[in-house]
Amino acid sequence: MSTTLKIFLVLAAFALVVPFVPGLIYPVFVMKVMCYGLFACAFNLLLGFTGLVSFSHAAFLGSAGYVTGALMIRFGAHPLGMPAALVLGVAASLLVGLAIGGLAIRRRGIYFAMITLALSQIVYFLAVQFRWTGGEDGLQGIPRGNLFGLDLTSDTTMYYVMLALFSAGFLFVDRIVHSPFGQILQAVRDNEARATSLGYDTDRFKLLAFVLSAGVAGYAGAMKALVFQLVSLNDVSLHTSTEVVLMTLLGGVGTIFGPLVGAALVVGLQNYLATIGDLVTVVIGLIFIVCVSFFRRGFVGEFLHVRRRRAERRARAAPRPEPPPNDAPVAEPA
Amino acid sequence: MLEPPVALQIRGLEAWYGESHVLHGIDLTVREGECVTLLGRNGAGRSTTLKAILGLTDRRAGSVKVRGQEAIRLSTHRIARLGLGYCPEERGIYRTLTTQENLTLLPRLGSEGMSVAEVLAMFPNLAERADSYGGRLSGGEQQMLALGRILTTGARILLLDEITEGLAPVIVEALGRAVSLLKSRGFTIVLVEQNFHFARHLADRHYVIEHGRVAAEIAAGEVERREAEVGRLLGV
Amino acid sequence: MPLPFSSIPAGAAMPDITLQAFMAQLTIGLIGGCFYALLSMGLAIIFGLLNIINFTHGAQFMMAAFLAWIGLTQIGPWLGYPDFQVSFWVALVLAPLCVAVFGMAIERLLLARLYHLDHLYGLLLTFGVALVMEGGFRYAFGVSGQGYEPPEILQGPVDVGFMLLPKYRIFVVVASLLICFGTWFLFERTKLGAYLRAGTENPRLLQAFGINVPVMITLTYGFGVALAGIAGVLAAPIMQVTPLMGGNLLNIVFAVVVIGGLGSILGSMLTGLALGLIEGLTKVVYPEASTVVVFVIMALALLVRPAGLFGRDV
Amino acid sequence: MSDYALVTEGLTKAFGGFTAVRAVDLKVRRHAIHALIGPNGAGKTTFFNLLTKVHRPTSGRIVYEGADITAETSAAIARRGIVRSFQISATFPKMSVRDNVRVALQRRLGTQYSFWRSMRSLAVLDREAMALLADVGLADYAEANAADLSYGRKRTLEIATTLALDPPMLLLDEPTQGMAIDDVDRIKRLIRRIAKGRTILMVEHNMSVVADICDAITVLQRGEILAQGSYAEVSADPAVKAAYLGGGHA
Amino acid sequence: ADKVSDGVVKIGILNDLSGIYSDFTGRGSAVAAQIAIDEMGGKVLGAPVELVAADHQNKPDIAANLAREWFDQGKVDMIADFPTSSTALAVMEIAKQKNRVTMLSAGVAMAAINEKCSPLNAQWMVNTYALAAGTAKALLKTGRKSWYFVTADYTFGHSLEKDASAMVEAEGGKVLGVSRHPFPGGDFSSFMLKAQASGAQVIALANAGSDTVNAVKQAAEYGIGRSDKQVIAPLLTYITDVKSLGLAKAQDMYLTEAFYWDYDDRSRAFAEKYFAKMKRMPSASQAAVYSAALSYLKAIEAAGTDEAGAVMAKLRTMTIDDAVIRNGHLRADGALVHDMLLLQVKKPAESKRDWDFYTVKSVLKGEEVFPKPSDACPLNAKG
Ligand SMILES: Nc1ncnc2c1ncn2[C@@H]1O[C@H](COP(=O)(O)OP(=O)(O)OP(=O)(O)O)[C@@H](O)[C@H]1O
Ligand SMILES: Nc1ncnc2c1ncn2[C@@H]1O[C@H](COP(=O)(O)OP(=O)(O)OP(=O)(O)O)[C@@H](O)[C@H]1O
Ligand SMILES: [Mg+2]
Ligand SMILES: [Mg+2]
Repeated sequence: MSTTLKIFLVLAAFALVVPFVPGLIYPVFVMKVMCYGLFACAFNLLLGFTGLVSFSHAAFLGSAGYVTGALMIRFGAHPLGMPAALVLGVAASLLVGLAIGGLAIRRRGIYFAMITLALSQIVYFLAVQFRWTGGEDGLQGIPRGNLFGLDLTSDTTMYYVMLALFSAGFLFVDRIVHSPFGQILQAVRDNEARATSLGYDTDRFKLLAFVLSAGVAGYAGAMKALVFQLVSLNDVSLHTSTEVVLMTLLGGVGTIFGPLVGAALVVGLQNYLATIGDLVTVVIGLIFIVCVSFFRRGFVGEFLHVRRRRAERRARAAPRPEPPPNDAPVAEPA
Repeated sequence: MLEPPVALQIRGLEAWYGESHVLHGIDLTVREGECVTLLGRNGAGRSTTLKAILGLTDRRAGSVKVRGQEAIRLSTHRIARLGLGYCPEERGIYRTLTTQENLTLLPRLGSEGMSVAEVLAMFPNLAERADSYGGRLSGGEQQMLALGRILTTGARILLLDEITEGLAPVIVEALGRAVSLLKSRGFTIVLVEQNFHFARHLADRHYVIEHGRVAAEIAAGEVERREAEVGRLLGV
Repeated sequence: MPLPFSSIPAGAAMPDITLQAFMAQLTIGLIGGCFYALLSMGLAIIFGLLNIINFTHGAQFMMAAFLAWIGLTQIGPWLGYPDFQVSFWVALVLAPLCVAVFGMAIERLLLARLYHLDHLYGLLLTFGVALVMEGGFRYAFGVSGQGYEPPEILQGPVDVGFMLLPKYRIFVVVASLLICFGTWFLFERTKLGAYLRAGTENPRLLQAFGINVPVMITLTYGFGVALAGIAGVLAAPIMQVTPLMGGNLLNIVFAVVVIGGLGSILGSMLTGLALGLIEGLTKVVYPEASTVVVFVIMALALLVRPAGLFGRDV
Repeated sequence: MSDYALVTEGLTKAFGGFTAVRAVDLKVRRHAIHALIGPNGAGKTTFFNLLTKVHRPTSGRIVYEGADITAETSAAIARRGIVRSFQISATFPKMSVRDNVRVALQRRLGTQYSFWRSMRSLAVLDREAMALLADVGLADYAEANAADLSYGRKRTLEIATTLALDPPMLLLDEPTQGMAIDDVDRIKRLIRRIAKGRTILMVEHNMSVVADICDAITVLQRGEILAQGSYAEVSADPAVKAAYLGGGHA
Repeated sequence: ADKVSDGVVKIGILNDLSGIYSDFTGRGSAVAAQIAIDEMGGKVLGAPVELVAADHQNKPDIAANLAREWFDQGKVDMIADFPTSSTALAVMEIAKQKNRVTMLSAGVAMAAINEKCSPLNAQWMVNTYALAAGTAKALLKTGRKSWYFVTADYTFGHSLEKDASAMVEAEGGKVLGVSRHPFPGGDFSSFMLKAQASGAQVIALANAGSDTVNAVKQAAEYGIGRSDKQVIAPLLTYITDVKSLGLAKAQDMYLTEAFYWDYDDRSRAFAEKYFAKMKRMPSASQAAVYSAALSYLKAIEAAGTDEAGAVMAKLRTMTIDDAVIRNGHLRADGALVHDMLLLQVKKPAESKRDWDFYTVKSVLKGEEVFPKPSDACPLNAKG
């Protein structure tokens, strides 16, 4: 069993008992963390494992949320309503991802980021303009419906359904990273020109990664719409796109669990900051600054780094068979 | 015979890239008007020595004296202003500047710099590509440009890193003549070379670097006699 | 009235636009374009050399406007001399200077640590700084905004034939065009520009040629920020001075810079002016889309010319 | 089928007003090592770039094994089996040496887009990857990061990666540039070994390499073919001497 | 005190503490609620009354999350304020599920009393219809029949525009044109010039906050709306906007508000209390929070329980008449119908002190300005 799976099972076991121990953690909070955690995982799939910076992830989160929400409002009562709405929501985000990715993927680096930013502004504009999205009121009172007859109105039932959905999503992301496809992605990130020369159509890999990431983000958005029973412009706003960057950064770019940790921190922080008022933006801003200046590896990244350093020191203490000559240190990944 | 004054004196120079310790105490002495080479295998630390002289490594220690002035604590641009001209490994051509701009870019460090016209006369290829972006030049053209542009600055101490790399044999010959010419004009030259055949006829002295230390110092006259040792050190 | 998507409001149809009105709208577009040009030039300069998307630009713009306002209305009372005022003209010099100094401090203390990393980090850092600045000003001065009066001699309108144009706006156009031209000349017609581009590509090496690159970077950042500062002071009499005045503008200015070609000074200047005009026209025909049109143009422009309209594609 | 693996007809590339490659008719014999030499700026790299579609030819045709590939994309050309090495080292620095090779082998499995499959499905390639590494003498470094290798070994790894594709045709751009002499020898031997059953077209300034291993040589000058033939023929050509070799070569 | 759930009556204030709506809600709203609690002696039915406040950052999911947690674990019985409609609607939905009360003291969306209406909700200050109707009716009465709208391009703006133009047309007036601007707007000179060129007698601003302020300011720059032939009428203006604009620019504008501190002795008494704590005068929504909290507590006392349904039922039977709300009664759909004020901004010379901004032109009776109960709300069908 891989380490990832072990850690995941521990986390999942912990999550399973949350509703039974009142006062431990508020289950709705955990659900929120799951939604944003998955969202951040999706973002990380792109930034951490493909090396692409996207400012359009809110557009995916939101578009799936809107579609799922709108469908639930109309067909939520149907026993298949919820799964169907979920699937169609994800389909919507895949389409938006394909559109944005297809345009942006042709450019590199900061241009790529700026194009995604611009295109997501257009999505935002559409969300304001379309009538079915409810304008600035958003979609409210989305029914949770039922799953094959299982009533989801109770928070506890919803909690377990969400936990299952989340686990599926998370393991899916982990699988993408550790798949033959993921291997090529890493190669593309490491040296795109070389990957091309080996016969890989790198743009197609990046596009597929982009669309998959969009799909997972959409999946998170659809889950979020069901849990909170609302979708709003905030979900498609640039602000949400930057928030997910913060989550990923705080947890650790390019780590499997980093985004989850980051999401828990940011969501917790939002709740906490809500009551201190006034200075929310200042505090969030300071976190950005501190993170970027002194803490770039993020919590999980930092942890892994310390562990690796310790292992290396131990290895160096022990006699080494044959150190490769000319051994250059790995440049610290940005 | 009066020895010319010391242009560059390096004692116990150590250098690091991040955590990795690359130079472990290099000692070199180069007198005015001399041409010395740094030889060695790949990764021996020859390029790093040049970089460390200019303060381009992440960290360095020891002593670097340029014409008697201690430079170990100076920042890179001040060291350069002591009259050092640097032609880096991999050429360091500014891709977004034209050939012309690359040539006129560098600030004047001394009064005896060549004019752009002189440089272009030396490398006719460049004259043809004067308005081309640096990034579009061929590998060899970039190499010529990298050398040409430091000649415009008037720097009298030249640190040249693998200037023959990727050049056609004719050009290599021409370069050999150019370096001789510079030497005869009194330039001080530190040459990092892979191409021993090129270096051996130009240099007054050779330093062989190994694992970040000077493994041997061989005067031009001794090369024949110590052929075997040189062969072993360089793997020729 | 229900709003189907893309409804063009009846009242906005073209026929009732006279030539005069059209000219008037163009003029207003040009004024908006001046601000875009000033702001985007600063951004382009900063991106050009530091390889950083300066998300703080809007906050710096706002800060200068606030400084001007504080100088005019607050500083006297604070100091205990209620009659003491820092006039608009003094503020026009002083406020950008203060903002530049503040910016240079940020650059030295924070940004300088990030140059060897991916663009993303600089972007995030400046984003954080912008949040802190906006939050700080919000905390100190509230969000409602403060009014700022232009100096006496620039008050009131002038009849320019097709419209009554406020003197102050004429001043804004003239001043910004002068500044834009001066900056363009400085950066593209002197050696400074070549230094900047070389510094962008390989700063360590440039330093090895004897150029004090850190100071050059700091000063350039300061210069870019000062341009934002000038725009801020110029904007104070036009827009309410609020902590958000810059942030709202910034997205559009980003688009301008990208369309013009990241790092291209001439490009961002011309694009800024052009987009001001286009936005102005859109406000006449389809006002709802006047913001989003910029992004649509950006997407299109990038598809046609990847490096931006004036970018150097090497 | 003709004897030639690769044939160009009137291949031309103009950059604006400047013609870097002009009407080049080149024939590369199958299973030969063919050198492309010439003064700096002659258009050698550009010619490679045309073959691999980094640039689009202004005019002319490229025929590979009888098929016109003038209009194909870079990736398509690589899939046809024409693979190039780069003038600067091209490895995947953050991946292990073995994974570097495996990435290339993976193409054969056809699972490169299988994001749902487990990484374990790649284990079948490990034996072959190790065999290739052993072949080029890198077996001891299999678990090291590519970034940690010395320059010469990086180039070796690059060649191993390239060989993993089992390409019928290799394009090598100055494979020994900047290498210490013992590394040069190793690479030289390596190239000779891999040339069995493959066609190799290489750009090289190191005459000792060209003289030792190349079967045919084409000299380019100012974008045009100046001379062709064996090393002996070419090196005796006064025009080539004047333009390229200089007096040092008898 | 087991008539009170959890042994405490807890009022939550959920609004914008840090963003663009913080000046007219924000901290001040909590302060106003505290004044109401203090006036009740800090107790109701023997149970202590507590106050919590939080920043929803104008994000409905944060608002929803906080509200859920407050209801589930924080013992909160009623939440008030909500300067954005999306947060208001989100929390209304949850309150309905959890059987708790919401009072929109800042939320003006029509949806709250139409299709989204809830028996457990009250819209305690005003809605877009009443705002539009107030100003429109008053101006139509002065013979200004031709109108031009500068509208913020989102539901709120559309709603203001729709209600006002319906009113204009009903009174035989004419809408000459509309400019819908993106939000936030930036430079309004373009729109204002178009409006001016239309020759309309009234340029109505169907937007809010900094958009309104910038529009008025830039109009002044071009000399628009400075004559009796053409006036500018912002449909939603808070006293904080006028403060920000300054009287020189804002003078003579007509506007409708639910509350003006300097209206009479009772309002002044409340305002002074508030001023003592905040060093500024209350906005209408801050004042409305006071009234909402006070009425809510009084209703608990009268109902003898804090059970949401009972409290709301009681509230519907009461006549609301306090320092802020006059002649108010709560309708089945949650609309609080009460007197509104038609105000005109003073000229700088007329203003005697800071915050002395308005002349009260008339009192608009609730029935005249509030919309008829809508069929869209199922609660209306029953009654
Ligand atoms: N930027 C760098 N970061 C980390 N290590 C480096 C860096 N540059 C060089 N090294 C390492 O330092 C050592 C010395 O390198 P240097 O470039 O000085 O070698 P060299 O003698 O010039 O050889 P070459 O012929 O390969 O240029 C090598 O082991 C190399 O891997
Ligand atoms: N993209 C381009 N735009 C304009 N000119 C170019 C471009 N690429 C190459 N050139 C020019 O074409 C000529 C041939 O360049 P190329 O790189 O093919 O030379 P080369 O034969 O590989 O030389 P070297 O041995 O120096 O590497 C050069 O003069 C170069 O300046
Ligand atoms: Mg070297
Ligand atoms: Mg070449």
